[in-house]
This record gives sequence, structure tokens and C-alpha cells, in this order.
Amino acid sequence: MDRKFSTLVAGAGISGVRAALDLAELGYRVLLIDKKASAGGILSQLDYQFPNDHCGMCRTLPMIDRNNGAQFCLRKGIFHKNITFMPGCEIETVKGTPGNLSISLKRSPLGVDPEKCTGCLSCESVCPVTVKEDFNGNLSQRKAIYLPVPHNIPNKRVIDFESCTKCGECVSECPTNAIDITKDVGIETIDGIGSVILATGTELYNPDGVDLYNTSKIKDVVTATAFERIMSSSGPYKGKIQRPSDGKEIKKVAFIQCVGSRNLMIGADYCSSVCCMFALKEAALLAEKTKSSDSAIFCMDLRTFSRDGERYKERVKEKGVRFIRSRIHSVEKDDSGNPSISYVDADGKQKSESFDLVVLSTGKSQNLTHPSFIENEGVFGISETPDFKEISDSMINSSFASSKAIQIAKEYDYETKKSSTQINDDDPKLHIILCSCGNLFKENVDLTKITEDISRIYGIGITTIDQACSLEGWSELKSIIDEKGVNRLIIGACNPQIFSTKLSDNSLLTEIITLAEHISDTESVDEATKSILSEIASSIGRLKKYTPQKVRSMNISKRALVLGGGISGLSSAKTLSDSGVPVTIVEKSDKLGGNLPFISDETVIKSIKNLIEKVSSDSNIDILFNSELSSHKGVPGKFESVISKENTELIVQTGSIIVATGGGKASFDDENERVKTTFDLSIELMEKKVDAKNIVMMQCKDSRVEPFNYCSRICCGKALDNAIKIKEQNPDAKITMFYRDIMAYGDIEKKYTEARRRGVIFKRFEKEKYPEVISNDNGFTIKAFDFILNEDIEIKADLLVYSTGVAPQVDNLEKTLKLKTTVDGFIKEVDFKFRPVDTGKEGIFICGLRRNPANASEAEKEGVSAAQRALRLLNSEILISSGQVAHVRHSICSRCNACVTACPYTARFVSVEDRKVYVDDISCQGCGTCASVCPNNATIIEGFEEKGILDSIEAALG
Amino acid sequence: MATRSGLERWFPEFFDKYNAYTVFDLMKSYIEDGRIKLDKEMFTQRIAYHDPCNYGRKSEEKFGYGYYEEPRWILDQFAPNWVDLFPSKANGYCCGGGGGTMLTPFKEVRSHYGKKKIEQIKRVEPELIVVPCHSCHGQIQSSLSEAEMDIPVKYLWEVVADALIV
Amino acid sequence: MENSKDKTVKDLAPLRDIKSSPELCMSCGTCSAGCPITGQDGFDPRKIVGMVIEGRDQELVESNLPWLCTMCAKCEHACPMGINITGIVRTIRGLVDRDKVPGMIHKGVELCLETGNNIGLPSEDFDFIIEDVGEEVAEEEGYEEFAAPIDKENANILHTLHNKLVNTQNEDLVHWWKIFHAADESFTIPSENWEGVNWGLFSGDDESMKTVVGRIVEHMEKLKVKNLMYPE
Amino acid sequence: MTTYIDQTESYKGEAIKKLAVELLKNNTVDSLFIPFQNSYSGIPMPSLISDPEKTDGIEPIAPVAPFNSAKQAASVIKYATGKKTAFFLRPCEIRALVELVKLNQCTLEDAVIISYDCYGRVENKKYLELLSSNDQVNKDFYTDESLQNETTTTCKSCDAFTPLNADIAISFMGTDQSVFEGTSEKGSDVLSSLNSAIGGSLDLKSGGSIDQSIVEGIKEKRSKEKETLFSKTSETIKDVDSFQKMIGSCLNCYNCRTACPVCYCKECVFLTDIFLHDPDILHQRSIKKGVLKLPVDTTMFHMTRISHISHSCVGCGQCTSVCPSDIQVADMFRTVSEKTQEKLEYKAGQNIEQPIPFLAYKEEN
Amino acid sequence: MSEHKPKIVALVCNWCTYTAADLAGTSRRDYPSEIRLVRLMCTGMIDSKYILKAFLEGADGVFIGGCHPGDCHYIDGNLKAVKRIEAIGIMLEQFGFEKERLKLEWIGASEGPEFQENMQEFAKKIGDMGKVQTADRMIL
Repeated sequence: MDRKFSTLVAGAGISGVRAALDLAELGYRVLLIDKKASAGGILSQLDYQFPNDHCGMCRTLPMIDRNNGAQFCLRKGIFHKNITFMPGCEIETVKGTPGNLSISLKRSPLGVDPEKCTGCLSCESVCPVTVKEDFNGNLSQRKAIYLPVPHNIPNKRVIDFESCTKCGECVSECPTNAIDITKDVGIETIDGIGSVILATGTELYNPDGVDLYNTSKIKDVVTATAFERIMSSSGPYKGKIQRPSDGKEIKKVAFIQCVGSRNLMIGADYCSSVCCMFALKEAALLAEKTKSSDSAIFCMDLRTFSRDGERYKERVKEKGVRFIRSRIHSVEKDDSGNPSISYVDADGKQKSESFDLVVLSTGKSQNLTHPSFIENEGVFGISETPDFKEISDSMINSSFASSKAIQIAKEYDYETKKSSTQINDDDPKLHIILCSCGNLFKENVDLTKITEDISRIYGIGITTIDQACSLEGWSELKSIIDEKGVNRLIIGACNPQIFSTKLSDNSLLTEIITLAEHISDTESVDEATKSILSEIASSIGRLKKYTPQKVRSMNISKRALVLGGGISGLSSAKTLSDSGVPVTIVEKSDKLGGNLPFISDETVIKSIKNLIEKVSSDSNIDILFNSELSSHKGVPGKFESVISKENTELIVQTGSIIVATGGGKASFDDENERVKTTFDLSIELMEKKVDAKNIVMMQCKDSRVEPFNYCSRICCGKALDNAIKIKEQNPDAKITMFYRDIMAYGDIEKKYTEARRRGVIFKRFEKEKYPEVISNDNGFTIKAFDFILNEDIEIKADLLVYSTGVAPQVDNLEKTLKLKTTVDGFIKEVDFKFRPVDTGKEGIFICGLRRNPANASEAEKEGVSAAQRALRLLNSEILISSGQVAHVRHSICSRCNACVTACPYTARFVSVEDRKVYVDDISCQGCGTCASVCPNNATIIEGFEEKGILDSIEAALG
Repeated sequence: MATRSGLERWFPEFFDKYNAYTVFDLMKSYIEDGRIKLDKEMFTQRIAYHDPCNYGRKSEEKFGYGYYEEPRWILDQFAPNWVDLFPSKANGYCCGGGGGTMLTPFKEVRSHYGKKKIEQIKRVEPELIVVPCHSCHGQIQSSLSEAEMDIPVKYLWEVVADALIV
Repeated sequence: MENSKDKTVKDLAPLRDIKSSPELCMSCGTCSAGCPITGQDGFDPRKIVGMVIEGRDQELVESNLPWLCTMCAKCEHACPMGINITGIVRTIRGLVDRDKVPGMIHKGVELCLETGNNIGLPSEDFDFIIEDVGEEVAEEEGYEEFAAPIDKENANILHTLHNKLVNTQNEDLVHWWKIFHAADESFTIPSENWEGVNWGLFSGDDESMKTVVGRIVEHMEKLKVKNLMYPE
Repeated sequence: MTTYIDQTESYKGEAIKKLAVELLKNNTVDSLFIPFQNSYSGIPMPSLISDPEKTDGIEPIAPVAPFNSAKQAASVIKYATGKKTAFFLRPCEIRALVELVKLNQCTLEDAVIISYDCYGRVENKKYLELLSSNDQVNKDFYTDESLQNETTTTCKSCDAFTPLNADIAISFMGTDQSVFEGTSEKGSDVLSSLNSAIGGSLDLKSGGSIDQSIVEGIKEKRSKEKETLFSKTSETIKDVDSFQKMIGSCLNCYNCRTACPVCYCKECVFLTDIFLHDPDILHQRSIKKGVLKLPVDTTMFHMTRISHISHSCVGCGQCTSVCPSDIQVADMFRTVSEKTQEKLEYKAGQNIEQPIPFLAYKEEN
Repeated sequence: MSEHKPKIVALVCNWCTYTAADLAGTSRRDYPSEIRLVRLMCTGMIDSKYILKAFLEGADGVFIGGCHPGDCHYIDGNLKAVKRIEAIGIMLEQFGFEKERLKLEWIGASEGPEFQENMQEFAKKIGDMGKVQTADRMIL
């Protein structure tokens, strides 16, 4: 039986890619499939992400053993030696048991053999079928044979058989016979799979056909995704921000929130969680790009519940974007054809305003469920239902799922394949192979001159192959390598990406030249020849001077240090221990469980207690109570931490550290027993009835205002729970909740609906005007302004409940471990979106409340996710460094330490013993910032030696 | 609307014994069955069709079916140049005379409503407005005169009757 | 009024299919944004719902607000919570003392109950008008055979009339008659209780509304008609 | 701040020497870093003196500087040893030392820096020549304007001649007295503790009277000089042909870089494999260009050096002094550096707190 | 100056601009062919010597392309490079190399058209300026 793949990951969006990489980085082979013809999911359409309004997706790529994956922009495709990607595939059925699943896949033909396609475009030029390009939100057109993601690498065409007429024009036009339009959908069965991760994501709500939005009648009403395409330079208007109807520059946009979400009428009793931030980001980008400031976001609540969301919102506001609290009824047109919107403004007046463009913030499509095979043992969904998540949440959830898949892969002993190919370091022996690509290069380039010149100046041989991409061509190429005993190779071909993957297992050092880039319709043969010559020369320069380093390995301390025995710490420790990594937990108090006393949900309590139980009885886990980290040194894989425990000091050697010291309720004091916090009330409600008749709940107490200008994310949900519970106990209790924005993201929306259904009254207040509370003998009077009734109101209460938010632990770890923090004191991850639990210091990870406000299950998942990241280091006994890292030539190093300051990964350190600068091979990512600040080349980057680069510049200008 | 909902509410057995038809059902079946023939030359002008709330949106909500396509189909049979107002059908604007407001003294609010309709009408520049509702007929006529616009308003059955070939 | 006084609009207003009570309102403003008269004379559908939730019925009953609304349901069409706003308005209207119902609506209902039509037209006048207009039709080419059928038994279709056609715009009576005639349709018009419109719908008066609908059932039975053409 | 005025000596060199010796004698410092006339070399060489009995040869202000001694000073304080040393440096040497601190080449923890208004230096050869005819040249230099006219082009056009970042500054322009001013807390402390060590016999004052207009006058003259020089140089280097002519006789001896006090590399990159070419590279270049001048990379060397340290150039002029081909390296360096430093809003040796421009990174928000 | 085809060295970062260039040139590039791409992992890797070398070897222009701020795969290598490159420009200008000949631009991975446009624009500008002073000269 073939047991090639430990895991099948269905869905190649960012979640699927994360999960696949998690496994691949540990050496497991993964089969990644996607229903679509390309990988990347929705993010392939999005160029920009909150909070920096740029991308950074490539930061998802492996940092250890990174040479196994492609080193280029992840939005262009995912390549990793341990990941096999199959596009056009869907799971039909899953049978069998974990460790031996049999999966039948429905494979839709792509029509084009990717091995043969050279991306020459001739098929597209003859294809008679033109359809709307969904990639660009239907704002542009494409052929039936097309490139599914315009920026994909390699740029292989596929056929959209839904619109293809099978006329066969492309088949006869294709110069490499790559096209086959005869194939049908096939079923393929793959056995011996350990587990399945379902990361198929969700679909977007389609507003077309809804008479309120009129997308068909008003061209300038588009979805948020389409607007993202409009702003993208690879989009329908090549980055020119213009509107679809008449090409006018877009300056003023209306964003309509909750399109397809929070709507009982269409069965969407949920919040899609991401649309508010998405709209904010788009509004900010537009303001930035077009120097405009009159856009408006029409919303009910502006759900900026992620840690830095509140401040981000304020920054967007400063750019002049308006937030208008009015859900929109429908979009119409004004007399000049602009889309116009009626809304009710703050003082209850109706206004009608015209915009250049209306953007519909479409959420997830309603009524989606997972396929039935999710029930099969060994199938793990990334979320409970097909759901939308903020990227960082997706990443965390993915790793949560992949950790389960890893358990199975381990249990059933799947083969792991980790490699760091040792590049041949004999004296350079170069050869050049040029593909003439049929007649393309014969006609457009003077190959004879190239051969002669190279031989005359450099004394290097050139072989020309007719079609290197064909099977024959490939074997010819291989025989030339063997024959000539070559260890450095330059390949010039039309589309050399094919070779980069084929040659990647070889110890050959290869430079690849895209010959097609040098040919242009407007330039002569001479020009192209000259151009290619100089590029070859340039490559020669680099290859000759490339000095491969010996692959280095390091024994690691196979133990993890988990700081904090709260929920996230426990789940981290458990995950690590389950993977065979011994753990030391350092807990400040004398018990485990962290915020357990403040959790009121019975199921959550049970699961945490269960976790405590398991961790306590795990012989692989040492727990140090009443202790704290006092100092720390070392490199990833070999950290040495000093733990102080009741006046004694212990030294612990670990390969990795997980910071899970958590946080807790923000401090709040009120003597009055009729004043409670939401947290306290929730605990009280577990035991007894609340006898109050008039209850007022006040959200965002000292929260989302300076100095605590962040949303604590969990208070709204808890307050809603409390309200529902009180109403259950006493339906006649009058509950009024004062809120700024109900942060009922995802399915918490259902609680909000339920609370209203039960008669809880909600009153919104503005940041600047916190409702006034007057205490009196009978209780309280709360004075506020009612925005709906447009009048001052006074509400009497005999119980006042404040939602006071959460705050991170004060533990000084940011100093001890030299980590960065947010202004609010949360420990900052290195990339909010794509590496949410990495601190930026390799080997040290962060999870739970110490990083950001989170509920128990979110914290638990973060814990697992952090453990998962740590496993990359701790999974094996030795760590092998990737090539292309920096080295210090101590003999000429003047120790100015400029490199130490410059290193973005703190991979460089000055030894206390000998004052020399050392590089930690594992942390170093080979970016070369150190080398560029080193004046005398005492620092070198493998593969990017200065000499080679200087020679190649010289050659290029020859 | 009132009759149908009243029957459904208080006399559900009515429907066991009898059938009930809307004006559209009848006209459509007469045309489809060839019981009436219509002159295709008579209404070649630009006609704007207005959806009454009761036959459309409210019927849809109340009875699960809105009469949007039938009147349009009927117009298609003999008036090639009819146009839709925008927005129309389920999201159309009320003429301003619904809900018995024609019978109340709040004329100002009613005429505010009417203005919205007139704006819509102006945008399509019709020569004739066709409605299938008595209230809408009256209200649109009065809004037009208030706006000093001289466009005739006719009932749908009126134009059908006028186009009859007998 | 039959409505029990201790129940509020909130309890009385009928719900739409998805059982969405007014409390579900999240004061999102969709209704207000879409309503053409928001802001006119203090009208705002969201406000009405808000007041209903808080049980401020009396204020609403005493105000003009329920009577400004045309109950066109554009608000409801987009309401994400599916709240029956027109149902709320009608329920409020029903709670208004009948003598305080503005304008003609309630008077029409009373007249209808009393005389069989909303304008209190005596039956001899009605007969005259019908006959007279019928004759006019018959004078037109192609309709020579036409006669307006009153109280004809066993007809195929029962045809009720809008009071305004009988009263002020009787030239409009002829259109349907012509169509029926051209289609060779057998129809009949009741001589008593011929009113086709039912203002109880507007005034929120269920009892009267039921009575008027009942008359149609009676016609069908008495005249042995098979089919009803809905009056509006 | 503590100020001490020595009114007994007319030759200020003597006053400085006296202070130096007292510092050592009273253990206020552990050693002196000061020009010292040993019995072999004609030129006083910077020396590290720890024995108060062997201080006779101290020549603190001889109008010569065999080299900019910052690098040598740095080697003494590469890291903290607890040995307190008083460094007697020219202003340009302090500037270089400050740069070296920023480049992590030394620490000032154990250093007390003492400096003085600088009248400039004459070239080594010239000094020996003058000395051979006048053994009082060190003293006479300060009174004889014709001797002062013998100073280098760089010194004549140096307008940064007053001590900056010294702990004790000795003014002697615009005053007849030798005014020792504690210009830092450290400097003041040194003066006070010396005073208490010798029983309060130092004439401590709250400040001497200095005629600032004289200082300003010198400054103005030198600035003018500098301006003329820079504008001439900048014309020369702006044109590739005249620039090539300027460095045409460069031997690639790298003396300039060795003499440079801020060229801190242990080994210059031009001596590493990057610029040590294989013969095939030389042939390739020759084939491509037809003629290849050897040694190669001369222009590359000078420009690279400028790119590496022009922001730290303190304008001491040593590069020109050591050039065997009489290339006015310093003119070029100083001209370019001034503009570079101005544009980068950085002044070499000025503010010890301000990091070197592109070696400091702001945290992104 | 239509006859003069400027020689341009483009030092581009692997993650963003190189992939953008790749995108621009997947079939046939239509930016001027006298542009020589030198791929580096990050703009933060760019040594001042690379820029000097290019100009001394007769490059008419040096184009540096990196990720947008915030996009850098290596967190902020691109931003670290900015000041250094600026300083080289200041220095080069004094040696008679017009400052327009050195250009730094952020071009994201999906911005193929931007890369193209930038290249065309830069080539045009440099072309109009005429040959660099080091062109066709023996540089010592």
C-alpha cells in the first residue's frame, strides 16, 4: 500500500497552505488539493492587508529548512518539496480509519499539461470565447483558456470547460502540444492517507440579483473583493483606480456593511467577522492612493475587535473616512448616473448622498455546511462551520487542525523527509545549456555569436538543445551534465521555472535565464543577442564565485519551556508532550488553570479541568509552581533559562520557549455591592438567581479609550450570555445594555439576536459620552442620549454591571526575553497576520492573553498553534541549517556590531566570552542586511557573495 | 389584498368552493386563450409602468407571490415601448397614496411621497403612465398635477380595453 | 374595540413568517433609510419600532405617525430582521379610538357597514348609474350587445366595484366591461353591498373588515357564482 | 563647572604639561596618553605614560601630529579596564574618537579627554626641518605667525579647531592665560579631586575672560579658506576627466586608509578576496576594454572609502599627508563629506548620542 | 537622444520586485532591453559597492526595486536600505553623477505593470539625459 501522504489538505487558501506547511516543515508529505485551478484562495485576489495595508504573506513560508520551499512571493503559488499540489480536485468520499484513509477525488481536467505549457499565450490569442473574469470581480474579460491567477508562477494556462466550446483552435495552435480538450471529469482514489484537513473555506455572499443593491443595473456597485481588484495593479484597470461605468477616477466611496450578514430574512444570523476591518482597510487605501477623504462606511456596529483594530479605526478616521451608523436600504442612481444612497444621519434626518462607487461588504454565503465526510474519524475541519476568519485567526485555527494531523502522522509512523541538499563544493565547472525553443530563439537570437563570445571571453562551453522542456530534451540535458562532469549549470530557456523544480534535488548549482525576456518585437536580433550575452556573463560571474557552505547541524535541547500554566500554556504543553517533547511549565501561582475561575461556560470549564488533569498527570511535563523566569540566554534550539522558585534558582535547558503568561480582568474597583463586573456576574449567575429587577449593563468601561484603547473582544459575548441567563431566570427583569459597538462577531451574533428576542433593550452611546451614572438610595439612575428616539433618557437600575475588559500580565518578560510589545503592553508578534504566534525571535513563541484579548477557546487554539510552531525546532534531535545564511569571518571582523543592530531576526549576538559576533544559523534567514552594513566583507551571505555580485554587475555592463 | 387576506383569515373554506383571480390572472388568460385580441398599433408611445405595493411587494410578503411579471407580460402583448421605473417591482416606491392615506388630511406628507415617484417618472420621460390600482392612479395623477406635468395616467385594464379589437 | 387593553402593540402586532417580533429590531436604520417619508412630520419607522419595544403605545396612538405611513412595506422589504412594520402600524391604527381616526377612513367603514358601500350611495342611484353607463358602452361599435349584468345568477365571475368608479369616475367603469364583453365572459355585479374596497384594512378594524369580506362570500353563494375577481 | 587658571606659565604647553604631571602624580588618573618626545624620534609621538617620574619628554602641543592618534587612543580603551587615562588630544582627534565610540571600537568609560584650541600642525617633514634650525619651535610656533603659516592646507582651512566633547578644555585663543575649564562633569570632578589632592593649591575660578572676537576672527578666516578650497575641489571631482587626473597617480598603496582615523576596519575590503582578482578576470577586463590599467579598482577604492566613512570624516587631513603621490585626498574627502553630513543632518564627532545615520533604525509603527 | 539606449542595472529584491519583473516579462517583455536585472534577496542586502560598481562600469542608471514598506519578507530590510541608498546618491551627485540616475522604487510582487511602467519611465528619463560620464572611458 502506498503510504506516501501523511495528510491530505483540501483547500489551498491561506488556511490550507498554513496547515500543509506545518506538516511539510516537519518532513511529512502532504497532498494539497483545491477545487479551483490554482492555489491561493481568496488572498490571491487581495494585495493588501490590515494593519500595515500591505501584504507580507511570504512570511508564512518556512524559516527553518527553508530551501525546501520556493523562495518567492507566496501569492504566486506554493512550492515545497513535501507538498504535492493537485488543482481542480475535490473530495468525493472518505473511507477507512485514521492512518489508512481511502479518499476518492473528483478531478476536473485542466485541459493543459503544465509540464508542457510554456506560457507562450498563442492559445489565448486564438481562443474565440470571451467571458467575464471572475478573478477581477467580473470587471474584466478573459478567454476560455486562461491564466487563473494572472500573477501565478509558473504561468500555466488552464481551460474553463464551462465556457469552452471545444472548437479546438487552441489545440492546433499550441507549439508544444500541451492541450487536450477530450478528457472528462475523473474519479481517482488515493489510499493510505493518515488524515484529512478540511480547509475549503467558505464562499462569499453573492449580492447579484438582490433588488436592493442593483448590481446589474448600476455598474458602479461592486463587491469589496471587486474593489480590491480595482485597486490592484494586476487588476482590471491595471492599478488605475477608476470606476467600471465610465472610467472616472474613484475618489468617494460608500461602503455598505453587512451585505449578506446579520440578516434573519436570508438565514444569516451571524456576523462575517472580517468585513468591517476589510472596509476600513479599503477605505484607508483609497484615501491614501487617491488623496481623497470623503468616503463613508455605513454600518451598524463597526466591529474592530482585533487587538489593534480600534487604533487602526481611529487612524482611518483621521484620513477623513466617515463612519455613518445607518444600515443601508438600497442603492439608487442620481440624475447624473452616480450611485446614490439614502441614510439617516445622527440627528434622525434623512439624507441622500451620491458617490463615485458603492462597495458592498459581502460576508460569507449563508447556509453553508461541511460535507458529510467531516464526520469520518481522521478528518479535521479548520472551523466548525464554513466560516470567515481574520487571517491571524485562520492561521491559528489551521495550526490547531494540523497539530491533530501530526499526531496521526506520528502515531502511524509516516515517513518524514527533511533535506538540506549539500551543494557540490568542488572547483567550479561551468556549462551552459540553451534551449532554442523550436525555432523561437534560432530566429530571434544569434546563438552562434553567443557561443563564440562566451567561449572566447570565459572559455565556457555552450550546448543548444531543441526543446529542453520535452522528455527527450530533458534526458539530453541530464546526459550533458553527466558527460561533462558539470557542477555549475546555466540554463537559458523560454520559461525556466520548469527546471527549477526539476533540478532542485540536485547538488548542482544552477542559474536560470529567461531567454524570452530578451526578445522583443521592437528590437533587433543583435540587441537580443547582446542582452542575452550580458546576462549569461552576469550569471557566470555569480556562479564562479559561489562558495557553497557545508551544511551545519546542531544538537538541540529537546525540551520546551512554557511560561504560564493558564489555558494557552496548558494546551501548548499538552500538544508538545503529545508530540514527544518534554515540557517544563513555569507557573507564577500555586495552581494551574489561569483564568478558569472567571469562566462560566460549563463545557469550557469541563474541558479546561480535563486539560489540567491531563497535564498534571503527564510524566513528560514538569510543573514548577510559584516560579518565574529570571533570566535567559542562548540560541534557538539551545536556550538556557534561569527560573527563580521560592528563593532558589534553577537552570532549564530548552530548545524553545512559549510565552503564555496570560492576562486577566482589567482592574476595577467599586465598593457598592449593586455594582458588578460582567465577569463577576457571570460567575455569580452560575450559582444563583439575580434578584434585581432593573439591570443596566454598561459596555466598554475604561475600554476602547485611551489609555486602554483596544477592544477586549470577550466582554460583549459575556454580557450577552449574562443577559440571556437573567432573562431565563426572570423573564420580567428589565435589562438595558449600553454599548458602543456590540462585538458579536461570528456566531456570537446569535446570542445578540437571542438577547433581543428575549427583550433585552440595547442603547448605543458614543465614545465621547459615556452614560452618566447617579447613585441614589434605591439604586442608580443612568442618563444617556438615545440615538434612535433622539432624546435624552434616564433609566433606573438596581443592578449595574460594567464590562471592564482584559489586560495583559505584567511580568517584565518583554525585557527578560527582549520582545516587542504593543503600546498597551501586549507582546507583539512578528507579523500580526501571517505569523501570529511568532515573536520575531526564533524559538520564542507567544500565545493567549499575553498577546491579545481572547476567549478561552481562542486562547487554547493559540496555545496549540504556538506549540506547533515550536515543534518545527523540537521535532528532531538535530537541526540542520538552511543554506544561504550569513557567516562572520572573525579574522577580519572589526566588531563594530553594525550587523548586530541591523539583523531583523536578532540572529546575531556578541559573545560575552570573546566579544566576537556570532550568527545563529537557525534564526538567520539570509536577508543580507548584515552584509550590506559590513564595510569590509567580514560578513558574507552564502550564495550572495559580494564578489559574485560585483562580477555579475560588471559582466552585465560589458 | 384586503379581500384576499380577509378570506384567507376568516373564510378559509371559501377556497374549497370557489376560485379567485386577480385582474392580471384574468387579463392574461383572456389573451393567452385568444379570447381577446389586442391592437399592436395603438400604444406605440413610451409607457411607464408603476408597480402598486399591494399587488407586488405586499402580495409577495402576504401570499408568497408578487404580481411583477404578469402586468409586464400583458404590456408586452401590445405596447412595445413600455419602460420600467427604477427601482421597481419589490423595491419600487409607493405612489404615496397607499394605506388609505388618500383619505387622511395629511396632504403634505403625501405629496412628499409623491415627489419621489415623480422623480422616478421624470427620469424615464414617459408619454403615458400605466398603473393597475385605483389608489395609485389617483395619487399619481394628483402628484403630476402638483408638479405641473401633463402626462396621462391610465389603468392597465383601461389600455387593454382601448386596444381591444372587437 | 375588542383588543384587550392590557396587551401592547408589541404583543398584538402580527408576526411575519420568520416569527420576528419587534424586539428583534437592532435599530440598524434600514427601514428609516429606505422610507421615503423619514423625517417628515417626525416620521421614522425605526423610531416607531423603538417606541413599540419600550411599550410607549399611547404616545403612538395619540400621534399622527400611524396615519402618515402608506404601509407600502418598502421598509419591511429590506428589514434584515423581518419585522412586520406595516403590521405594527396597522395595529396602532386599530388602537386609536374610532372617533379619532383622521379623515374619511373610518367614516367610509361605517357607511359601508350601514349602506353596503363606502360612500353611502343609495341603491336606486347605483342601479341608475350602472344601467346608464352600460347603455353608453352599448352605443360603441362592437359592443352593441352589451348590457351590465346585475345580480345575474350562475355567472362565471363576480365583479365588485370601487366606490370612486361609481361615484366620480364612472367613465372608468367601462374598461372591464369591455374586456369581459370582448372575451365573451359571463360576469355579474351585485346590486347590494357592491363595494369592492375594504377600508377596515386601513383603519385597523378587523371586525368591520371581516364583515365586508363576508359579504363577498354571501354574494358568491347567493348568486351561485363560481369565480371571484379580486376587487383590488 | 570647575575652571582652573594657570597664570604662572607664559608657554601654555608648559601649563598643560604641569597639569598632566600633577594628574599622574596624585593618582587622579592611572596613565597619560600624550605626545612625548622620546630620545629616538624627532617628532613627539603619542605615548602611554604611567610613571610620573618619566614625564620629562612630554610635549603636549608641538605643532605636529605624526598621525591622527584616535585609533591609537581607541586601542587603549577598546574596552573598559578600570585604568583611568587622561587623553591629550587635538579637537580633530577627539572627533575621530567619538566616531570610533559609535562604531563600537572603544569606550570612553575610563577616559578623561583633555584638549585645547588648535592652531594646526605642520607636516612631519617640515617639522623636522624647522626643529633642526630652532629647538624652541614648539614654543615659538604659538607666537610666530610665519611659523603658523607653515601649517597644512587642511589646518588652514579647518574651522573646527576648538575642543568639543572634551572633559577639560584649555582655551588659549583670545586670552593670555591658560584657562582649564571642566567642560563635563567628569572633567570638573577631575579638576576638583586634583585640587583636593594637592591641598587646594589650584587656582580655581568660576571662569576666565576670553576674548571671543579673536576666536571668531580666526574662525572666519579659516571658514573662508575652507569655502574656497571646497568649491575648487568640488569642481575638480565633478568632471570625470579631471577627477581621474586627480587620482591618476594613485598607487593603490592604501596609505590614506591606514592613516585615516575613522577607517576602522581590521583589514580593508580592498585587501580581501573581493578585490584580489584572478588572472582570468584581469584578462576578461582587458579583452573587453582593450587596455587595462594596473593596479585596478583605483577609482572604486576611493569612492568606496568615501561611501563607507564620509559621514564620519573629521577632516584631519592625514590622508593627504601620507600620500606618496601628493594626491589631495583630504580635499576630496572633506568636500564630499561636508555635503554628505549636511544632507544626512549629521556631523562627525559632534554629538556622541546621535547614532551614525544608516546604522540606526527607527521602529515602524 | 533617440539613438542612445541607456544601460540600466536594476538591483531588485527577490520577493517583490523580481517577481513583479518576472510577471512583466513572462512572455515578451516590453521594457527596454538594456536593463540588466540583478536579483538579490532583499534591498537591505544592497551594498554601496554594487551601485558604485555599476556606475563606474558605465551604467547610465541604477534602479533599485524593493517591497513596499510593510511588505518586506525580512520585516524591514527595505526601510533599512533607504538611508544608505540616499547617502550614496548624495555622494555620487558630487562626483558628477546626476541624482536622477539612481532611483529607488517600491514595487510589489503583483505589480508587473508598475514594474514595466517604472522601467520605461526610468529608461526614458535616463535616455534623455544622455550617456553617463563614465561611458566609453577608461576608469582607473
